[in-house]
Amino acid sequence: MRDVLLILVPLVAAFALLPFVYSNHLLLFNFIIFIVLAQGVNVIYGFTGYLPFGYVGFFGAGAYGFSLMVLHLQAPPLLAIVVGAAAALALALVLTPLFRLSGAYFSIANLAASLAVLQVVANPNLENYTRGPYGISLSGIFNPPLAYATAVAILAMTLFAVIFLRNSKFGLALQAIREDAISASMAGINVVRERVIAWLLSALIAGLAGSVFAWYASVFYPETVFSGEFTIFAIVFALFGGTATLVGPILGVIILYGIYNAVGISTPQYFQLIYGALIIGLVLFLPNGLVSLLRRWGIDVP
Amino acid sequence: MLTYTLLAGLLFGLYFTLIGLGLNLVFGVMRIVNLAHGDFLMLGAFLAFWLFSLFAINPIPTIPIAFLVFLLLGFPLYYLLVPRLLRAKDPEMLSFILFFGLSQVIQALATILWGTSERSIPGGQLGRAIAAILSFVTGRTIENGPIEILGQSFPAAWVASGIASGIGVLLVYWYLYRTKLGYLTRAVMVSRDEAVASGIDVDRISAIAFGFGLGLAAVAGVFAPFLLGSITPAMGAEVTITSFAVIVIGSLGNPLGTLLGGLVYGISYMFMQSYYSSWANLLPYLLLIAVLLLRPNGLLGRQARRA
Amino acid sequence: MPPDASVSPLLSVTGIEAGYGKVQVLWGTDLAVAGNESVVLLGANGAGKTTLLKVLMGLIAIWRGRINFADEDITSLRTDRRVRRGIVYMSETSGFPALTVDENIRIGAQFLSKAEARLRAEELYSIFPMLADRRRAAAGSLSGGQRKMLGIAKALASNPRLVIMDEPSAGLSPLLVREVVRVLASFRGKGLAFLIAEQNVKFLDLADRVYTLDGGRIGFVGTVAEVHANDALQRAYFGLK
Amino acid sequence: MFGKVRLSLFAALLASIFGTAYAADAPKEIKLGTLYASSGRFASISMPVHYGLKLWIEQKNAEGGVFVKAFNKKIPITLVAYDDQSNTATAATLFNQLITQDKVDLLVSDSGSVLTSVGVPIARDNKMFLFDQTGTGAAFFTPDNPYIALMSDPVSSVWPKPLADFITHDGNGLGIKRVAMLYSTNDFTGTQANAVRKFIKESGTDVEFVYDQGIPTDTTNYAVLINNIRATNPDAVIHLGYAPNDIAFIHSLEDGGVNFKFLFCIYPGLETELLEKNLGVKPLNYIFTYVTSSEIEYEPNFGMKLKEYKELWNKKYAGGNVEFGFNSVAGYNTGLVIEKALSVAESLEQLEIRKAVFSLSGKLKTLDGTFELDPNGAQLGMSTPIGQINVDDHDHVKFVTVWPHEVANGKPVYPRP
Amino acid sequence: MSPETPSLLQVTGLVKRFGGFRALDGLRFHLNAGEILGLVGPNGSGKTTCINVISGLYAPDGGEIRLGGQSIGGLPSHRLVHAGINRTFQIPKPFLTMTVLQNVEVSVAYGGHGQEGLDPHYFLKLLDLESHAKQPAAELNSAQQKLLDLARALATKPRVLLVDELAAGLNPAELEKIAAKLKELARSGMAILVVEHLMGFIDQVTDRVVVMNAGKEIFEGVLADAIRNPRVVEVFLGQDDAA
Repeated sequence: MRDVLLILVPLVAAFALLPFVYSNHLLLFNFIIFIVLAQGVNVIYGFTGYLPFGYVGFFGAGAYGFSLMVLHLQAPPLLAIVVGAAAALALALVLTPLFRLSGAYFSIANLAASLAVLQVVANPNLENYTRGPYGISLSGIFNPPLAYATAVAILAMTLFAVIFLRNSKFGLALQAIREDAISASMAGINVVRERVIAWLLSALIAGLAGSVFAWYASVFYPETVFSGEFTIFAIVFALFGGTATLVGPILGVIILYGIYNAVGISTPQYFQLIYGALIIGLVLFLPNGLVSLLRRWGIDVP
Repeated sequence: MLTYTLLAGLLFGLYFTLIGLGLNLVFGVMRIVNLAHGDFLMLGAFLAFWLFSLFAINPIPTIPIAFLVFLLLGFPLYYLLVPRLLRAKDPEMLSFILFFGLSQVIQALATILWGTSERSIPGGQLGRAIAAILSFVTGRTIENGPIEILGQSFPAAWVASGIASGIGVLLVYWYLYRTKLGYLTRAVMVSRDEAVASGIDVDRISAIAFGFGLGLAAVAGVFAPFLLGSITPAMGAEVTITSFAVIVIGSLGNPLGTLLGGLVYGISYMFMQSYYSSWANLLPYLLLIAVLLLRPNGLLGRQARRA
Repeated sequence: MPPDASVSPLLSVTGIEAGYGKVQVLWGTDLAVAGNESVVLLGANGAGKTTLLKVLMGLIAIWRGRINFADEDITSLRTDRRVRRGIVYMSETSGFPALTVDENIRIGAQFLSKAEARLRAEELYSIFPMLADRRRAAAGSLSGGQRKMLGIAKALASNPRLVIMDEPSAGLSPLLVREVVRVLASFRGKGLAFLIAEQNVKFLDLADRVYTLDGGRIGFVGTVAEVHANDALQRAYFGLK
Repeated sequence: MFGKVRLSLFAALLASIFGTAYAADAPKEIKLGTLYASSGRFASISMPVHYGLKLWIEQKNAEGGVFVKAFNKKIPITLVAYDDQSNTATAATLFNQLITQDKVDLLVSDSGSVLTSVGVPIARDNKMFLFDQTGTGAAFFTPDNPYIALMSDPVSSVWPKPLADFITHDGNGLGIKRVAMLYSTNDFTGTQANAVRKFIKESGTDVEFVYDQGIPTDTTNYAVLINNIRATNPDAVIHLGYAPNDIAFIHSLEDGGVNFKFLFCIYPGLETELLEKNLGVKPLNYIFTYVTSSEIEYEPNFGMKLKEYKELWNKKYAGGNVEFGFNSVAGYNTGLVIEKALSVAESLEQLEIRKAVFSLSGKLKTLDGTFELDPNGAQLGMSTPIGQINVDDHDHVKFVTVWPHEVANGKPVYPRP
Repeated sequence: MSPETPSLLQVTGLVKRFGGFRALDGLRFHLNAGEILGLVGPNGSGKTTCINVISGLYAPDGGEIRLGGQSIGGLPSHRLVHAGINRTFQIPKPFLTMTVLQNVEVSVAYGGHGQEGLDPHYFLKLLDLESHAKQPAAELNSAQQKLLDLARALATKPRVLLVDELAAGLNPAELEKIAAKLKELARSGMAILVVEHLMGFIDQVTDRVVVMNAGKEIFEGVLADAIRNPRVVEVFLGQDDAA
């Protein structure tokens, strides 16, 4: 409850109000998308230890689920978002056997899966269904203010989910599984089921983000919404802030994505260099994230 | 058409074996994922390109140069990055991110230095050297041009990379199984803790393996202008992902597995390209997932990789 | 105390504190092993034996205290340097299962020259004929007892001055334990010192002196005869008696 | 005629009345915002376009700025350019940054369809007119979006018309019946392939496709494909791909010793220097390609001639890493269109700028050809004749234009020797 | 000693293979409610494997495990926990970064099969861990971690408790205490299986022992008889020549 009042409400309120004072709404929108994605990575990596290197697959599935509903069935956007999220869920269900793999193998297989979905979606033989490589162009539903508002709502839902995870019996179980799966099962936890639920939740979050992204962007190519950079960014942001916490991924996005945009706008010529070096430094000197540093200084963060 | 597809797959697969070898070695010894592998290949390719365009050095002599330069580069890079990474809580996972950062830095520097355009080396260059070598070996005059295998003609560069890859596999095999450093390396692969306890200087062994991995990537890079058409600073990421598929299909830590993985990948890719060309790029990913789920240890694997 | 106090011991350890994370396991442990001496360290699971041995090998960071070996301070020396100076370690797993017997022994002899190493290996094969028969076999294919023998051979391959062993009896049947003790006994007093952490009483047969470790502190130091004379120890470690 | 004079008189009158007000209102600078990709997969097409645009800006500023009719004076141009790293999400925020934070007067897209695509809805949403440099995606140009026009190359769906026409007319006469087409499956070349197929089928001739395959754009390996194409015994081979695809394809033909009787590729014409550098000159001989502005000397009615521009480019970017080619002309051409539009636009209102740009349609001729827009802003002009590369004895590449006949300056060599 | 009424836990012909190695090779024993049974044998005789199979970590390759007459072999661990089986580990496996209290809370929440009113603090007090409740489990020493393991197991209200080498590392005073607690638990009706090296402890707590060698039982009865049994002495104690 404290987290809801101190973190969720102010953050959501800030993003709801910022558009009135700052006019680069898309930048704000992207901040929201990345906070949502970083929290989605947090749910699966932070709480179960599985690093989803193909996380963007769910984002893309959401974007395409949304778009195809709009294109083929002229569905209203809010309904299409539900379908987009369902598409991501369906993909996550199909991929549950990957949980039989450990460590790097899971990550690589997940990456391969997301690329496979991209190859399918972008295939010209499916042009009649997905528009293949020619990309999606949604007209008639373009409504940035409403899409932005929806994104804020998704942000609120995501944060609420993470707060729930951290403070519920279920979250405790996930944490236990991550620490020691065998002990967790001896505590009576159905390890496989709980992991899959976390996985589905994490996919759902990405699917929602992808849907609303498709709505806001309205013109995009398959490689736009399946770009591996979404995955990398979300992971790096979550890690930088500190996983398995509520505040970590938020701090990560605000600081790192903030720097990203500042560097990109001020010194674009060294953009990639600075960013790459920053990531290296982060892993070497702050592997447990900013939150661990704050805790070392005696600041308790949720 | 069938024979040609099969042979082309074989040669192409051998090339991907060469690409995968170094990545496999690094993962096997350090249990870290070098996401910048493809970027080192890119650097090797640019080395060959510059040696050729500035000093007219043929790509064939560039091979040992590239190997040595990157072997040596491997040491400082190892000591700078890896020991610290290995002390972290989950090095395998963190390595993904660390080496992604390295990949970004390499790509950025390469772009700043060399621009973004495609670069290549005219195909005849490699053919000329090979023709000269073959003429010398056989004592007959061999014309520069495509090389005939079983009545099918292939670019000389393909055959050359196939040979280089074969040598690479043998070299890694010889290193691992016939030299003292090799069995110390394998000891580290089996158990890093036990290796430390046995008095093995694990960092030195790992640094050598790391350098070896980069060296092999660079050698594969020398052939890249011929086998991948052209090179750019941004080419690395895709190469890395495909070579992952190759080594996982084979099995991690085993050079023969990489050979098998490369061949399976190369041949099936070529068949896809022949018969379902627009789906060809889906193949490595499906193959990888299928192998992981059906035979989680790779086609030649023994070690457990299940959760 | 070493038997002859006038000679400085081969290994002397003073005031060691160490542990994992925030958990302290060793609380100021002192210990000494003279050249040519066999010392058995008795202690229950969790008493800190493995921690102590790992600290001696440099496998775990030391928090406080000092380790001297052959009149040299080796407290902050890397493990491979310690091995070069003549301290070897036989872990509970003893060797690399995926490597052959021969390769395992050569890893033991890695600091010898090629010729010396070969000579030493042949010497060891004559002592362990069952290993000689299987030198090309993977260590993982050996039986538990053979594995243990391989571990010993690997440890001895570098002509060490001090062999540190962590529970050589682990996983062995009593008959095999007896065999291991017999083999180790044959090396006793031949210019080689042993420090063996054990729970198995059989190993007392090897000991010149006995230390007991309890809760990270040295409890008792004395000869085997003194152990047998001590009722409390008898109760704690040999239950049945 | 008379009307025009009267109008200008009226304008002069207005100017004399509001002259002072005009001068006070004239901005010190015109802000031009654009994006480029210094790294990533689109860098190699983005950088030459961007350099071309920059060259135009520097040139104009050296002259004291561009003439802006709305203020009746020369005003310098400030460039606000961000690096999107070939990342579409980044490009999207940067487009927004340009519009909402930097409040640029003119919005110019990054090159290529993918990076342009994210800018299309943003520009439209913010009612900013988007100067689309080379994003040829047909989906961008819709009746409900007045805020876009394509500058420097034809929209993908009409681009290959001359190619199809040549094959069905002259080519057919030379004996071309069996056509093999291999294309990369992305918006740019996929759409062209669809168009070629459509035009040829609609031609009613006996030209048939014996091979028609799409392959992933990141394909680098063509040996097996070439072998398969050869097995169909085609009279003509059309390869539609990006520059790396062309390089790999021609590389593969050369290395494998394969010669097709007729080969069409896009980039030997678009990026001739780049392909020469990569492949050498000889492999390009007798290849059919688009002959673009970087090779044809159009008679411009505005701006420099090609030769002058090339000299300027080579002086400016001497020893650099960006080759002169179609893309470098495209970026410069964007500048010329902007310059001309500013010289006729009544104000800097975005819809006024649009009106000015559209008013140039069919009239403006630059070193890139004739500027001609359809009502949705898709480029129909800037068309590219079909030509054949001819390497002379000094290894110089020359283009023999073969179609359409009105610009043709030679006869095709068929079959390829 | 085969009882008239069926035992709470009945193991018959249990087999577990690892590759070619038969870690359990037809093991048979039974455990009654309210009884403490000692499972002893040399290292590698299969004691821990036996616990791992009964607690569902490994699926058996043959034989049968019955709990209260129901066959439970091969069920996943969490279902066995709900059926009333729990265990401790030889090397304790607490959730290291979670607090001691949270460690027990997880068990109460998921293993308490819906019983209301279980208080995690009760179990901490029971095992003298209450003062560490707010500390992360990583800060406990290994003896305390073992007690935490036991606390977690008890928090799921098991009918059968499998205790793997609990005593090792405890000092004599702690040993006395824990022995008393185990006996008290048994008196309340719990069936307890104790694997232990310390014979003194076995002697102190068990009613009966099963001696294992090479994956099967070779003796069943009271400890005093066991040490007089020549086969047991031969394979296990091997002390015929000891002092």
